[in-house]
Amino acid sequence: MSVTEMFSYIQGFLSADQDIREDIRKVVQTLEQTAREILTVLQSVHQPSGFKEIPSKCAKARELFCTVRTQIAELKTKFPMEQYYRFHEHWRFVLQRLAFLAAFVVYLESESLVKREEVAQILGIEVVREKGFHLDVEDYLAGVLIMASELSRLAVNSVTAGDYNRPLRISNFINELDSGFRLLNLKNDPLRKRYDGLKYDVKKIEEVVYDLSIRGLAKEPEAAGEK
Amino acid sequence: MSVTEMFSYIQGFLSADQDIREDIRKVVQTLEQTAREILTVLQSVHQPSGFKEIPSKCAKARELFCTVRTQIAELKTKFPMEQYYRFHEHWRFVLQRLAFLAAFVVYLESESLVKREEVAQILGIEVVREKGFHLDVEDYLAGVLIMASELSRLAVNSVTAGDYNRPLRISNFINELDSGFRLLNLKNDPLRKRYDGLKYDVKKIEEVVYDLSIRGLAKEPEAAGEK
Amino acid sequence: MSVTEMFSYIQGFLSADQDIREDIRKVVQTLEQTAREILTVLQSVHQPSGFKEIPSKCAKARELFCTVRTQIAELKTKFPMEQYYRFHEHWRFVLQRLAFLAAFVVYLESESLVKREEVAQILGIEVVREKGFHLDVEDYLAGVLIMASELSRLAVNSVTAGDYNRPLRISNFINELDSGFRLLNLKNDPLRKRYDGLKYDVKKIEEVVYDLSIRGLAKEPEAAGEK
Amino acid sequence: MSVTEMFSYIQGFLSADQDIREDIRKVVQTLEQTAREILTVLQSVHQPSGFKEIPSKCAKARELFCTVRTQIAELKTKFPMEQYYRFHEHWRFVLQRLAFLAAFVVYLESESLVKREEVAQILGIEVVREKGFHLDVEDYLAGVLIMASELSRLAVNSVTAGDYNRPLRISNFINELDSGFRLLNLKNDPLRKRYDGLKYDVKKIEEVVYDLSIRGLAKEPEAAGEK
Amino acid sequence: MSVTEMFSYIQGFLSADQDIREDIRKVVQTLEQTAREILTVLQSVHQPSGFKEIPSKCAKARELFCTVRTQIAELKTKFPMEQYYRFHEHWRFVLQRLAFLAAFVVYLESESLVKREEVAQILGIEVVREKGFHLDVEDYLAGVLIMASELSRLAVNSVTAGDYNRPLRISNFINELDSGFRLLNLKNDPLRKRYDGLKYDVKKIEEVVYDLSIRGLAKEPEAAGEK
Amino acid sequence: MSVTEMFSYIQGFLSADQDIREDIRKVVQTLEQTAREILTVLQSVHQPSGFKEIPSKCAKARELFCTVRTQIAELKTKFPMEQYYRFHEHWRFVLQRLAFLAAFVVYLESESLVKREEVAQILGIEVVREKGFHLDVEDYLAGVLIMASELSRLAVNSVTAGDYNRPLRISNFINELDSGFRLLNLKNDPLRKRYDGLKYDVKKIEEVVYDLSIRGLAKEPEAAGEK
Amino acid sequence: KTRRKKYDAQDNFSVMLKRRVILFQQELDTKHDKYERLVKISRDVTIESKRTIFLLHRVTTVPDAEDVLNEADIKLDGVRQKIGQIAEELKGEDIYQFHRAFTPGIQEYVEAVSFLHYIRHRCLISLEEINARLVFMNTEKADPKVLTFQVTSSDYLLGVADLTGELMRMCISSVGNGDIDTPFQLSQFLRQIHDGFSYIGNTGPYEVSKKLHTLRQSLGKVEDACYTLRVRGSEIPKHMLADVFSSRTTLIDPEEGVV
Amino acid sequence: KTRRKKYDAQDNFSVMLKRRVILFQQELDTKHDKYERLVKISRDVTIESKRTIFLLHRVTTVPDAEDVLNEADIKLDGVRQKIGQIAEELKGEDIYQFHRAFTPGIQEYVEAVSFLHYIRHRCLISLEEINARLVFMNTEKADPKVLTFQVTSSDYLLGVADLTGELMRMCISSVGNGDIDTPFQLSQFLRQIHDGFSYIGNTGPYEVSKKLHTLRQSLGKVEDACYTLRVRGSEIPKHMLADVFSSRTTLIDPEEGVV
Ligand SMILES: [Mn+2]
Ligand SMILES: [Mn+2]
Repeated sequence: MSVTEMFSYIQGFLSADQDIREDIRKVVQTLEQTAREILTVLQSVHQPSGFKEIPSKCAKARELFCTVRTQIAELKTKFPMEQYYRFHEHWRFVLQRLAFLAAFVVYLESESLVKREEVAQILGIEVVREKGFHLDVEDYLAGVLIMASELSRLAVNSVTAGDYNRPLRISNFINELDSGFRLLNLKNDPLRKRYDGLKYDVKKIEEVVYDLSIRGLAKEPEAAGEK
Repeated sequence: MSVTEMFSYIQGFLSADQDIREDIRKVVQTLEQTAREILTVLQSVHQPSGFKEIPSKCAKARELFCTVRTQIAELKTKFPMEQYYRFHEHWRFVLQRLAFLAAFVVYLESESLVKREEVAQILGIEVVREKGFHLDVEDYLAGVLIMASELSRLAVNSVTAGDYNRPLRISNFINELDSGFRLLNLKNDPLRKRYDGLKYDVKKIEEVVYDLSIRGLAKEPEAAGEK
Repeated sequence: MSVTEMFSYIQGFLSADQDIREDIRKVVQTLEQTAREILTVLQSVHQPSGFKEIPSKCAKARELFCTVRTQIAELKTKFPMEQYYRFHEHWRFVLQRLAFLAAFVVYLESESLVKREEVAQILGIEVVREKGFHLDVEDYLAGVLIMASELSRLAVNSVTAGDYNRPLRISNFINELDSGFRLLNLKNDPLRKRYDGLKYDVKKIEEVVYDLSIRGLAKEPEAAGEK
Repeated sequence: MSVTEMFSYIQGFLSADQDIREDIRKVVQTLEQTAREILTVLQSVHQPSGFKEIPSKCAKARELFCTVRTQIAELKTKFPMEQYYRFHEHWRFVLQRLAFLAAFVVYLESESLVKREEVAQILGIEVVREKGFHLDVEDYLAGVLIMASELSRLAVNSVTAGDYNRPLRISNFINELDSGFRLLNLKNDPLRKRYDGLKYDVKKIEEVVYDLSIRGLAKEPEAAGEK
Repeated sequence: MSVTEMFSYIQGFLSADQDIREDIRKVVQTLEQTAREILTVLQSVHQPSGFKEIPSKCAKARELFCTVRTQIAELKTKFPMEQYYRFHEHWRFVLQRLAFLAAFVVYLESESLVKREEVAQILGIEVVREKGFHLDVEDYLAGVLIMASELSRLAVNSVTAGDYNRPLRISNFINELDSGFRLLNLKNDPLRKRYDGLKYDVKKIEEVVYDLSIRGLAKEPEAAGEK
Repeated sequence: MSVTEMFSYIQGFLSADQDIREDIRKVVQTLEQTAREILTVLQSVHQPSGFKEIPSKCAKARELFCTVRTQIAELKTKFPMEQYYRFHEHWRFVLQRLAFLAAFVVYLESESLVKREEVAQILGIEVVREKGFHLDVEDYLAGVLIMASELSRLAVNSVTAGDYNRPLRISNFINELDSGFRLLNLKNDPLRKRYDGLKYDVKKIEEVVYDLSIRGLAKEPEAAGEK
Repeated sequence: KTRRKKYDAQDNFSVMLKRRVILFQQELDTKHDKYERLVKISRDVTIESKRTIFLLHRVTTVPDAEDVLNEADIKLDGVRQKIGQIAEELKGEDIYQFHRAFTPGIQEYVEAVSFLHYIRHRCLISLEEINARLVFMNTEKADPKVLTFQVTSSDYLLGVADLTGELMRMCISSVGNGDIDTPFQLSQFLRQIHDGFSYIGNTGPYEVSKKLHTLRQSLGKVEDACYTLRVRGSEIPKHMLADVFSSRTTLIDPEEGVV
Repeated sequence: KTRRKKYDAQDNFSVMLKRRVILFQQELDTKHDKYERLVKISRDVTIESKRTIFLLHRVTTVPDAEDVLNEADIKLDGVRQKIGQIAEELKGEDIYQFHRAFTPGIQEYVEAVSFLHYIRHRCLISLEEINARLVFMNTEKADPKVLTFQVTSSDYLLGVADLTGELMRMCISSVGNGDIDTPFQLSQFLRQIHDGFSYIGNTGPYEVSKKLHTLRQSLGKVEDACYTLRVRGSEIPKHMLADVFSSRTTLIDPEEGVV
């Protein structure tokens, strides 16, 4: 094989790789678009009027997750599954956003912490790497941490909207989350940095609960305690 | 599963990952040590006295590549093979150095361009990703480009050592390499940056040949042309 | 001594240094793990139910400090003591966290400011540098400042838990601390930055006390004044 | 001991520390001044006229090193010797510069690689940490690497000044140095980065030798080879 | 004049400049120390017991301002007066602090806004640049803004101390100040940022007044104006 | 129009913009490919054998410029022509390369400097901005400067190939070019940096001419002018 | 003779080249000079727009807001005249060629004009509305012609992103002035803008993403302010609240109104 | 009645405060406006100085260097007039208060004037010599007064640091023009400046340290050029070399001299 032949052959490899990346980028762009739409839907819960509409907003988001699943299904066809980590960077960001959105929907619906399995199911992907396109632990955790900061905002806006119970429930939830994270031994990586932000969310929510308590507006502390 | 249980479970995942990375790092360190030893052996070809000893130096290097193969075999045992790209960053640097060393040995032995298959064989790894621990095209090309810059140095030192033919042969070789690379459509990545360096090597070698020509020291231009 | 011999000899030095650092890193990781555990124990004081359990939680933390002492004892064996500052960066972070935890335990137990000697004793280390592995003044002060911010959180959560006296006591304590720090002439270093945070803690606690006062919930101001 | 007393006491510590640092800074400034003066003296060897004056310039530099020794002696009095690493950052930079200057003087005088012991002696300090103010291996190596780059400049300017033999001697010297460094296992630290620069110096000098060789100006290649 | 002489000459300038800066730094340090002492004196007004002692505390502070005047007199001797802005950065920070402290003393004494002329007089400096060491408008305004934030804290602590009138008086004062500042067009500079902070102080005080109003505690509004 | 509508409307703009850019990028990629092919064709003139084939190579390149014209025609359809500078960055690089290639072909054919009008014609574009897709002065000049550096390489390789007249002709040409450029006042922009490179090309060619002169190889100077 | 001729040819080349180079130089100089003039006008636009914004912040305290708004209008007329000068410079040019020269000024103008618009109409000014006011009559008497200036969507977005900072300041001031409606209005408006920007996400210009963080912080401050208003207001029935405030106002200034 | 009085007092405070604030505003505006004017003049100084530097680079190729130098002198006279405007603005001011506004222009002027000086006198212009030419006559006819402008030693150093880049360019051009003396002169001069800067080291202004790297690179390029000249010249005896060059010159342009 001459040098020219060899390089032509190699160019084949490189082109194939570039084509895959181009394809992935395009699908990821549509995913980002859908993610932004879901976000817009869910962000309306911060509006005073938005609190009553939580169920309908969640339903709307759930519908959009159908689109997400179709788009991820499309994404899966773009590269051999064993090369997940080769192209991970392309979708890592949007996957964390989607994990956040799934976690947020589940929280709004049931006030519980979404499991990694549930996120995977909502996004139509796997938990176990061997089975196919999956959700990395790190990406799941990043999504959960983004939600925590959204919840601290929600606690504030709940009060503004006149809902004085929600902050207490959020407070319990976030405390549990915090102890959960304290079990983890995180390296000095982006996740660790995000986790450092959690303590500000915890503090913020505690202050909301405080404001309600001192004014006697925290009606059902027992209920909150039971949870 | 309670939140605590969930997080304990997740910690298991994280620890496993950290342990793998620690193991990989250690083996990679031994690989770097061996790569440095091979380099030391091959560096001697730049010495005036080194030209006669090329065959013996190459043989010495070939021996050290046995150690490399053993160490890479060790490396392979440290992680599941489908996760090659997950940990790629850990060994990418040393793998490119080793590809360079393999290419350099082959060039010194036969004045021909090493094939990716040959590099893979010298390092005891695969060419095709599906078959196991393999040599990425990009890493192979990076190795070849490092060699190009070593050859421009060799051209200079050949003249110093009184060998006036070698630069002409190197010049032909590097020109062929340059046209080969011009067939490639490289993105704006590290490889592209390295490739941009190639033109300086080409120019340097052309100037050496010029210096020989103008002084009538380039004896066998026909021979050079034939190749 | 030839150049080669000289460099081989130097490599010995470098390897030794790298080994020491690796050993230190490992022990420091176990220390971080224990510190996180102590934190988890003490965090429960922020829970409404946690106030009654303060003594038992402190006892629990005290037990864990035994582990800390063992681990630090291990750490001490890893390097010659006169080179404390050579490797200081490795444990500085965790040492400040531990100083904070010790200070917090002592505060919870006795509502008094831990002395540097006490922290040293709790951690099983020295105060005076000459005597061995010791606690730098700066690290002690950093620990105290971390505690101050924990106390502002505690003031808030005390109110939520219905304990209206504690914030007043915290307020007195923190004011004393603040005047203490004002005696110090801090340079533009990390400690100074941390100290700048203290004024926010002071202000936050003052606002809690204000909230209690205006509602007539601050029952025993005299008691607070007496302290 | 009241909080106020405690903090007054601590302020004592901090002041003492600040005073020490202030004192160190002042002496270090004088050291930097002397180092710059030595540099100015030695840099004149690059001038065409400078080559004949090398001995006198070296003598001049040697004199200035007396001042250095006095200043370092002064520096030693400013802090307890066991705290060398506590204040290392203050003099690390100038110490590396001085190691470079010492290495350069010794090279100019005898064309040999200065030993760490010699540098220490020229600077009036110790090699072994335990004995007192000493020269860290890393700082010694940094100094040697700075000299390497000065030598590549010297090779160029020797030719300009009409001295065609010096570059060959420099080339041999720098090659030996390069193999020496290849024995070292450097971490990804500042020293490693500096070492990466060495290969450019090697290449530069090889090109100078090449230019001389091809023009038959490299008179005594045998002699050069013998060394 | 040779190049060398020229650089020696310039070096002379630079050394002189450094010496001046060194001298300035030292005096500024003593100023900072005194400023901290004045602050400690005045801080006590935030204590419940502190309100009665305002006059004596102000007297104490006034005394310390004598020291300030001496220190500033010392400072003036350190550099040519026309070059005020050359070294401005060195004392700008402390000068703003001192302007704040002067403004605070004057407010505590008479509940009126200190004039720039008064601050200048208290500090023993000029108002007009041409006359000598002076107080820049920006520095005066910065001092006033720092005081505003101290007053919002004072409003809060007044309530805690049971003084329900003071917050109303502070409110009127700070509202006037705010409408004064509103007339200024500030660039995007530090002063503007500080001025943004004023809005928060106004808001905070408004909230205190509101809290008092709804509880019918804001009894004697006329009194507020009379004072 | 509501805020949401407004943002949807703007989003429309942004999407349209992104689509245009995506389209442009694709056409530009094909242009880059063609440019690389033309370069490969013209590179052969540096080969010893290549000198006789210049006319045929130029013809070959001229053919490939047809493809360029078609591709640029395609490019023109991708965006509104008045917004040339909005998207300029996308094709600036390749346009300069193409201007270089056009200039190089013209030089090889007639040893004359291509006019901006000629480049425009070869590329099938305009000179005047108002008339449509045009060639900026800066891009034309950049192309000419790239050629200058190619000519210095050609001068070197001419000697290797035994053509001792060409360097003299190149020297005259490049000297003219240099004095032309000297009349320009360039800002501190990329063009100025490139123009700095011209000085090195002039220097390099001067050195070749010198080498020929001292060996009496620069035989037929008049011929140089005639061509 | 042949030699002589050769050098004539050579000279021709040289002379022609020089003639061409002088033309290039003119082209380059014209461009640079225009760029420089645009930079200077843009700095003026920035300064005057900033001053207008400062003026507008007074609206929350003065008795007659309309006065301030009219004054701001007049100031912005001046700014528009400056933008007219930019348009004049850009006549017949590809505006993107000089965009970097004037974009800071235009962004600041968008910020000022949208701030004024919000205060007056409580809604977001549209890009069209902004551009509709940037129509100028050419001053040349010989040939009166209409000139327009088009703000780009990216400058519009960047200006609006900065507007949010001013809205936040206005919100905090309002609370300080005892105005309890404006903060809630502002928080809804800011939330809409925030949601708008998050809808656009990273498809917008790069500089927007950098400003998003500040935007989020501003929104947080406004939401916190509303929260505080609500939580404090919760201690007293709504109708009493109004009483408290009206009495507060009376109390501060019964005759002349809030100064 | 009492209330009325109270609010009068309050108003007095308010009115007085406003009067004072308006004074502050004037002070601040005066300062900002001056700053802005200085920035604009400084930009002009920069542009014209850069153009002078470009003009000076022609000196290596034109037949009569003196023409170029005189033209440069005239250009720099224009620049000095601009600096005169700066001096006018700074009359009675503390120049350090506005230093940041005009330092870029002044540095560029130092670069230009020291470049001209080097070409003419082959030595480094001193700070005194520079300042000696920055003496202006006040234009007010009523009160003619002498105005001076003092370049600071740090602006001088920064200008000289940039000068080294131009010297390097000049050196490379000289080699290209077959001039074998200038490069050696330049390399010695550059080495002196380099040694001067390394003597000053980190005691100089912070920006100098940032420029030291470029300076070192320039010196390297000049030293390399001299090296090449020497090593190539080594192949032929010195006296033959002169012959070669004179014949080369003849060969290129026998009648008109180098264009
Ligand atoms: Mn703004
Ligand atoms: Mn310059």
